Amino acid sequence: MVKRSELVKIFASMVTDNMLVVTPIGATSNFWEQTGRGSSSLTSVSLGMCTPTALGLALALPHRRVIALDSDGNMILNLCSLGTVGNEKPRNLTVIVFDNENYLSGGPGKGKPGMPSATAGNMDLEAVARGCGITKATTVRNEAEFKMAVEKGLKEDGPSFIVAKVDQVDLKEAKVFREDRGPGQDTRENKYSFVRHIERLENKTILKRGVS
Amino acid sequence: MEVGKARAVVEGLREAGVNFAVGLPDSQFHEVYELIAEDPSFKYVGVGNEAEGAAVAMGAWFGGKKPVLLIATSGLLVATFSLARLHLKEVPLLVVIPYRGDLGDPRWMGIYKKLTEPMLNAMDIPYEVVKQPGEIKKTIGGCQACTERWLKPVAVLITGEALW
Amino acid sequence: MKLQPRAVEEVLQGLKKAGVDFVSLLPDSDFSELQERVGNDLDFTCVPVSNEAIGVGACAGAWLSGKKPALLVPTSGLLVATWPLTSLCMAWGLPLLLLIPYRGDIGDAFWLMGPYKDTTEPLLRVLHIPFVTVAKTEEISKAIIDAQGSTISWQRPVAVLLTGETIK
Amino acid sequence: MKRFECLKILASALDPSALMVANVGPISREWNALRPSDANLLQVNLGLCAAVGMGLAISLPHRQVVILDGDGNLLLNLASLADMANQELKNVVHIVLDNEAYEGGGGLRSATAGKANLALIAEGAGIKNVHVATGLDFFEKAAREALQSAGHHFVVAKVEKGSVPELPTLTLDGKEAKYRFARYIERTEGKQILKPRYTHI
Repeated sequence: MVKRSELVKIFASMVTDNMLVVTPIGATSNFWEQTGRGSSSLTSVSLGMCTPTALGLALALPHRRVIALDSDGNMILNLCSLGTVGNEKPRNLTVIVFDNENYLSGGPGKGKPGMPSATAGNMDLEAVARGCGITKATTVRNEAEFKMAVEKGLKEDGPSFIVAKVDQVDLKEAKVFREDRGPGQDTRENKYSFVRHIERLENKTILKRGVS
Repeated sequence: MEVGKARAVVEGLREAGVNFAVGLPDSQFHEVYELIAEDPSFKYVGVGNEAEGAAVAMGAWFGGKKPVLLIATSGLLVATFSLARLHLKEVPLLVVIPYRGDLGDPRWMGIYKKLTEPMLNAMDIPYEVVKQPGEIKKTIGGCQACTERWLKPVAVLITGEALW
Repeated sequence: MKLQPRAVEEVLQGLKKAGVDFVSLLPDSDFSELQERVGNDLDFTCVPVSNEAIGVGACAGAWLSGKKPALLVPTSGLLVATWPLTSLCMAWGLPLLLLIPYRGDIGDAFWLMGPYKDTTEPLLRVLHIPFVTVAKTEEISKAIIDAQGSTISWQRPVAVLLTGETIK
Repeated sequence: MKRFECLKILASALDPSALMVANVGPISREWNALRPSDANLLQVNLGLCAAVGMGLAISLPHRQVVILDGDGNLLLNLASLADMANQELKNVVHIVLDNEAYEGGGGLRSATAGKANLALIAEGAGIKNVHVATGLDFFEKAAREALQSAGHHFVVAKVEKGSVPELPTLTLDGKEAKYRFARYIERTEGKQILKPRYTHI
């Protein structure tokens, strides 16, 4: 099985600066920030809110590619968001779910997987997505498949849904990351930098001016 | 809700610049949803869960839209976590709620009287309670202006004569 | 009433362990020994002020410069600092460790301090300033370290109220 | 003497790395129009400008700190002058643009329109380098001198009421301004101010 940190690196090499990336709370955000693109992305979006937030962005900016780097635990908490994605069918939305089949594998001080999530049992996220009307749904299990699926997902009209099965544990990298990464942004600073990034890309005003 | 009052809600939203509506239908706001769905000045997104709705609205705000979240009084309890996180990020969001359980409600829905306003207070979400139909538009406009400037969710609770 | 000698030691140790290196204070009888010690200690930049509002402002500037500030503020002074706690700390989202000897708490017999029981805790709540009340000397140091960690990570002021056996 | 003209002189004389704390209202907008920079801490609320500047000056003794104050602003916390003087700061230029009015608050007279004399008060507080400028020439001389010599300088510039039309609006709220300023100090001082998200882990 492949490490999530490796897939995030591969993804980073494929995504361009004019695409918008949303990452959920957890190690995915840490890995993504490590690529240096944290401040132009919306990171550490709280549990269950990653894909729906990306959906809102995609609907508001239909000409711009939006990618959610979601994870199994996050996705399962707000599973109904797949139904909404399936009905809205945003052509510019790509949802990637890193499925490690457990909760909190990247947690501090733990060298073993957390409690299993539903995908460790009978749940098949790809099938759920198909059931929601997202026909471009696929599951990948290695780097080559991931690369191919992402390439397709970023090029073709969406919505597309990629489940990437990853190692149950990616603790080592997460831990190293916490020690190395220096000051990350808190959620408030991230809001300002992400909004300013979109304002520049889109040449529009989102934040009200301080004083008129 | 009488169509005239529902129209006031929708006009209030439109005049406040709101152009993106996220909602989970409930019986009291049925007419509002119908009007919004057929109104080209709104993009309407129906969701399956109010917490998801808050997240969709947040994404839309980042994309430059002016979103409103339309939810039932009960839905506030479902959206609590999501709204609290929105608050943490300090993202604006107008929340419009047909307020069940307030004094004058034809059915006794005590749990909502007990929880709704204390909950909004606990989450530090400012709100206005609208009881007169004539106040609907003005209040929605004022609350939208505040949510944009304060960068936090603001709620409008519609009840009394304004709702029934 | 005075902060007890052992409590003074605990506060000093707590401030140091919490990394506090900038202390602003308005001379106050309850705190006088602590203030003298802080003033003579090279680990702290000590900035006496004539009005608690100035202390909040000085701490704001210090934090923005990379210092870890604390404000030693009398119970009464919290009322004076309300304005900058709102217009600087709340509006800008700035951290600040507030250390308050809690006059007017149960056990304080001086009638003039009575009103502070009515104002101190409600005011902190209104200002959205989380606080911890410490009545045992051996808990002071940990409370200060915890409060300092929280004020930095929450980016809002956090207060430590000293009461019970710590102040007699 | 017009305030904007004073600020133009100041902007041309000021080192780009000087930290600027400016009071809420038209002063901040005018300064922002002349020197937009992350080294500005603008819109500091009533009575708090000098105190924030003092905190910066004490903590960064090798950086020049300029405080752009107003008369009403300073009057609210006059004791700041005494507290600052006792710090014997070497890196502060405190400029009060005294229009003798609460301009942001509707234009009513302030105490300096009557008997209060800020320069005398500053001297009484123990500040040694005090100047009063009523004309642009003298202001320029005083400002340049103050900026070029170490010390704690206090310059009162007597200015007319009224601002400049069509100034660019200020785009930052307090929280965004905080991040910008703190990141600027981090970059220029090579130190860490904002913590990583998981401080407790």
